[in-house]
Amino acid sequence: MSTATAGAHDGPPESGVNYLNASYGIKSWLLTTDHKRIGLLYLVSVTFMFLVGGLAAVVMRLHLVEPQGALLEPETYNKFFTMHGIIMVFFFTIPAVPATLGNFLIPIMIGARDVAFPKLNLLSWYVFIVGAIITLGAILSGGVDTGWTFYPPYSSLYSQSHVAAVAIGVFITGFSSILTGLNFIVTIHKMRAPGMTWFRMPLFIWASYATSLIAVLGTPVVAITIVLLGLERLLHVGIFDPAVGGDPLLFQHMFWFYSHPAVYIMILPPMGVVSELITAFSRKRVFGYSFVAMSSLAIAVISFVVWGHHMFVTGQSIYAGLVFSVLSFMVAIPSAIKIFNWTATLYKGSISYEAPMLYAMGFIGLFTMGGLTGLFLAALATDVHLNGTYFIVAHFHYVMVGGAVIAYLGGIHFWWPKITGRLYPERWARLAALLVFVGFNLTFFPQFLMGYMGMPRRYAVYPAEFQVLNVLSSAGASVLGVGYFIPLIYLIWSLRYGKPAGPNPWGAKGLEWTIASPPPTENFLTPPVVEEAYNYSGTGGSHD
Amino acid sequence: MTEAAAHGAHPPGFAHQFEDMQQQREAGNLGMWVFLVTEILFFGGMFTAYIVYRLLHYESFVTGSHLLEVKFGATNTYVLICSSLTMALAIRSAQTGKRKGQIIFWLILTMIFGALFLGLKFTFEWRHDYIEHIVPGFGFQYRPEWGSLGPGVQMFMCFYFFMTGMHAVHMIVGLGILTVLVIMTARNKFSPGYYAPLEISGLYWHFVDIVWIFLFALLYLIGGRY
Amino acid sequence: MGLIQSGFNCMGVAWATIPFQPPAASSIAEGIDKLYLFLTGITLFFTVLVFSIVFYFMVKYRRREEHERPAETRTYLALELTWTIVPSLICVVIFVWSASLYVQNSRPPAASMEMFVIGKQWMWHIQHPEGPREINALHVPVGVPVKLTMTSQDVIHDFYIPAFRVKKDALPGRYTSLWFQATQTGTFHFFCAQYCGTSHSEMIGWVYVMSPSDYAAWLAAGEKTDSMAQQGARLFDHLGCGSCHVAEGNGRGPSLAGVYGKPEKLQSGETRVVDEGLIRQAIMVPNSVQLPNYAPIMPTYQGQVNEEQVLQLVAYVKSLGSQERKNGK
Amino acid sequence: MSEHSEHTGHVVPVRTYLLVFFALMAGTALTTAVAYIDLGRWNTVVALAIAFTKMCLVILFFMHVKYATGLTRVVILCGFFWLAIMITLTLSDELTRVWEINPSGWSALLPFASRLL
Ligand code: HEA
Ligand code: HEA
Ligand code: HEC
Ligand code: CUA
Ligand SMILES: [Cu+2]
Repeated sequence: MSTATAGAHDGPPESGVNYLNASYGIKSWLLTTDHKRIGLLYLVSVTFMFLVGGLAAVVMRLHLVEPQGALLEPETYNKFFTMHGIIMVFFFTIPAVPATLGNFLIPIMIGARDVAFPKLNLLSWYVFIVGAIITLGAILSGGVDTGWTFYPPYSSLYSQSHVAAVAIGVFITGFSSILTGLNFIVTIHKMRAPGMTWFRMPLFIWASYATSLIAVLGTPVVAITIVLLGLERLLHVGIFDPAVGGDPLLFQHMFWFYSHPAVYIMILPPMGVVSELITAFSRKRVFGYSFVAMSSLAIAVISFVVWGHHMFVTGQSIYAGLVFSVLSFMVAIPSAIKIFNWTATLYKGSISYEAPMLYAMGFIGLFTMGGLTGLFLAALATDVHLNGTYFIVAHFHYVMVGGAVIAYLGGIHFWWPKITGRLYPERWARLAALLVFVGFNLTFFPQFLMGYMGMPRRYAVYPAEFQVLNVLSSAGASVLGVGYFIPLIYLIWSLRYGKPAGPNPWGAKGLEWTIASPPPTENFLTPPVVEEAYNYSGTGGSHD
Repeated sequence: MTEAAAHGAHPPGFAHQFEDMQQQREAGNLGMWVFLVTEILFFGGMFTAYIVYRLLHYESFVTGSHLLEVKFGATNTYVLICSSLTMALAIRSAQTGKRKGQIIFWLILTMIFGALFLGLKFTFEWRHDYIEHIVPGFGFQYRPEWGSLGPGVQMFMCFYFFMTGMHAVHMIVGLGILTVLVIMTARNKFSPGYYAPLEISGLYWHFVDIVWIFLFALLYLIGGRY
Repeated sequence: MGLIQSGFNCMGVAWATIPFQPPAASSIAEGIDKLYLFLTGITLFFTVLVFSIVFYFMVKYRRREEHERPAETRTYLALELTWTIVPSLICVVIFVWSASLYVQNSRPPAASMEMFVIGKQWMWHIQHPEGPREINALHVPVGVPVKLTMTSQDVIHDFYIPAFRVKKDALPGRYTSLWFQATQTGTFHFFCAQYCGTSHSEMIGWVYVMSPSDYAAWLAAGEKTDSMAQQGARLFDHLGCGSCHVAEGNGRGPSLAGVYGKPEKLQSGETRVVDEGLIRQAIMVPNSVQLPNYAPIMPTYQGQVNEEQVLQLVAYVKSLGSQERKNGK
Repeated sequence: MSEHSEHTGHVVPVRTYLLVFFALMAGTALTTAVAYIDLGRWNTVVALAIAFTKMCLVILFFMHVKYATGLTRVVILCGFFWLAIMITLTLSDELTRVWEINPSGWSALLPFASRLL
């Protein structure tokens, strides 16, 4: 196991003072402008949100064991999946990688002391927290039952639940996302260390850059859309109400103009993580570096012209349907490029199987499946049958859980030694990775079958013919839950009892591995100068 | 820490994460432009919805548009253009190292124009609309001559109030920023070497002006007035 | 041991009861299933390919000693181009295939039988032109193309018959349509597939596909009602439409005889064919389809008639059209 | 444009500011006046063209983009480009829905196109 080599070979000697122990007390955390501490603030917040969202999922899966519903009233079930969707999308997956790992790593990876606007960075976190508190408050005081997509006129005129409050929560959180994106764009443009040219940047930076573009260009639109919805709900002005000439589909256009690109906000940073994991554990520069880098940008751009594929059967014109379908296929190509390049990177590598690498392997396989089932939906004829069924639920959990969440877990494990200065217990980690993989497939694969059989999503009760598959899925969810729970325990355990990590436990390349773990407050004691990216085989500072 | 110290004494307004003043200035500038792009898309969402409905309910929108008084819209356009000029001159004074009194003079003038805009809007225009019963949600009344165009007219008025309202909110934020700038100027924060806050706020102010230029054309002048 | 045995038994039972494919009971289903199979093949192929290459490399190139340094990665443009172009071509195939199927599936044959569907929270209301109404049930004859014209009384719903592979949203304020031709008799589920509130999951029902003779018998057996057009005619009188729309065409409004299916130039300059949607619009928002030679005097009937009644009026206006055409010949 | 201007910021002569200012005032007067002349569908075109010109003046001179780096220009163009995406693709649906009921072909789009103006 290469983790054993925990020496301080490269990198400066440990001075003993780092960003964690430079100052103490709640205030030093709540008022910090250090990007690393802000990253940790986010880590705690999104983990909490994940647990809340996951708890909702567990209740839902339990409920669905019986066709007539085992636990909840339909109304309550509707609130559960809505809250699950809203929390998982807006409060977990969208901020998860960019705001935690991104915040922590971007300045270090490009050799900067901090992001361009540290105070703005802290503000983003507070904005996020305010949005989260409003949303959770609304959920606790009765919840919302519109689905995470808020389609009017149900949401604007008919729903009896706290739509407006949740909409405000999501609206506010949107600004957190915008500010973070803005900060990253400026940081990456203006704060790179000498020698860090665009094509020497780590692929994680490219991915974060592309993500930030989407956040900045898309989020304002969903913000204004939500305001229009709120206005409609409070004043009944009729913007989306067909009774007075409004068009409910216009809401869907404006919602998906953001929310489709948002799914790439969720997947691009994890893709960046996977690029880093694969290079580090196969000790090779990513195959086709520039293709992988450019495909991130391509995804970011093309993702904005495909949104209508969510509306194939909603009464959108068939001509628009054709346009959006063909564009949706285009967005699959850059993803294919990434998958193949990652696979090719392994060729003639020196591969080791630590837990982060297991997650990366899982990502490649599961994302491939999730992405390819996206093609079933981008294809007009089959989408007519599959739209609104569990096939879609399965598709997006394959990309969001099998893709984003798994890569996020991999990233957390990979950089955990850097973040905390401690190693996690490798055996437990491998076991958990395996459990997550098995549990995940058991949970969501049956949903593909269910969907093709015709089981509609968002159903609190369902015809008995779907029961077998539902029970399988629920069984899988319990395995998955255990798989998530184990890391939670041992990562917390390692904070105290983990072995000291040293600056570079993996023998990886990249600026973050040249400094102490945990890093000092200003990141670099001497300003770095970059000569080459991913220099695994060449000369210069091999780790032994 | 050590870096900035190595460069010698901190210039005023210098933040530790940057290498030098120029990097900081460029970063601030780029940040503002990126922010303005988000603003373009924020207002853009409303413009998109407006365009769609304008196409679907053309007659109603023309009818609605004719309820607005061009004289108010035009006057306010003039006022805003004046404020843009004074804002540009305020920045120029800082750039060329004029006395702080001069900078403050232009800033205050800008604020006066901004306040004039809002004053005209609230006390004349919106009051007029209220009396005419064309404020949706506040005593809106269909008029018989609209016939079944009524709902469309109401929709137009919604967009009118929503878009100009959003614009007014941006103006109010702008006035707040200008107040801060006046205080900063009074405290001698700016010099020809450092006037980034002025410059960046100027970008914001001009952007709000541009939004109004389009609102004027799209809301007041559609369908002609002949 | 016994435990394991029963475990296996359970799995066997589960396997036997896991459904993999819904019944394919319409002329559309077969095409969709073929495309679905093709896509499944592609997915399997690439998933297996990627997984097995990854496993193979992981084993073959596993790290054998700590200080191993693999050779520098090179870029092979040809390889990059291959895996850009091959998926693109596959995508083109899928797109062309699926799009042509879709366009074909979205145009009802001219000789379709018509039925009307109104979604409301939380039931499906179905009306046959001959008069019978049904709730959460739809009787259709086998082998005949059926066109459903759909709308919603409140929020967005979605009419979904898995066995037929058809689905379409029912939107408030608009007519959408969907068609199918059942190929086997039997009963099949239909669902609401667009989330619409508390009892969304109970907004389901059955399609009864019957032989044409059975269908005729079913129609005859139902309680005797007037046809939709007759009901519409009564409404037409009741609402006083006839005071303007007189058959001879010298009233304050245009004669509605023969108007259905005719292209009409509107005052706004556009030309539209008078179809269900336009008739609905004329009744609900008359000025939006203002005709050039008439005064804008037609009042709106919004709020006075419900969706069902609008459909009846539409049916009546359409029936005028067909009479006219018959007379003309 | 020059590297130098990026260091300290370009100082625009007062004369230029005044010229731009008067052009903007004139533009406003013009666009208001034109609204009272019947140009048919061209009224909207003219109003938007004038608004667009005014916007360009403000961006180029008041906002100093004439003297800014390529990056700034790209950022601005991105904003407008994305706005254009949103408008065009939304309209690609909204304007072609009638075709569905009435598959008479591309000509169905024409009246809408003329109304756009
Ligand atoms: C992380 C999130 C994520 C990601 C990455 C994706 C990726 C994709 N998605 Fe998915 N999608 C969602 C999240 C995501 N989606 C969500 C949340 C919904 C539902 C929202 C709701 O309604 O609640 C949804 C719904 C959804 C729909 C709407 C279905 C409907 O409502 O009717 C469609 C339709 O086109 C679609 C398509 C695609 C496509 C084509 C991709 C592509 O980007 C995939 C590209 C990847 C690959 C293709 C795999 C790798 C390639 C190879 C291994 C090579 C071989 C490739 C070829 C032969 C092309 N998705
Ligand atoms: C990235 C986002 C994400 C993630 C990670 C998940 C994770 C999971 N999802 Fe989610 N899901 C969505 C996004 C996501 N989902 C979205 C967007 C929808 C659509 C909503 C809508 O229709 O509007 C959806 C809908 C959805 C449905 C469909 C509901 C319906 O249509 O009726 C189902 C059903 O099985 C489901 C299941 C699950 C399960 C079992 C998990 C599991 O992976 C979760 C496992 C997690 C745990 C098991 C938590 C472990 C922790 C604990 C158990 C401790 C908890 C205790 C404390 C709080 C201390 N999800
Ligand atoms: C006060 C007179 C009046 C009454 C009452 C009236 N209409 Fe009309 N209708 C008109 C006029 C005038 C037009 C043509 C101008 C227009 O479209 O507004 C018209 C147009 C129509 C059209 C469109 C015809 C076309 O060729 O495009 C339909 C359909 C129609 N009416 C149906 C009805 C129905 C159904 C009712 C009763 C529920 C009704 N009308 C009641 C005056 C009337
Ligand atoms: Cu009706 Cu769901
Ligand atoms: Cu999508």
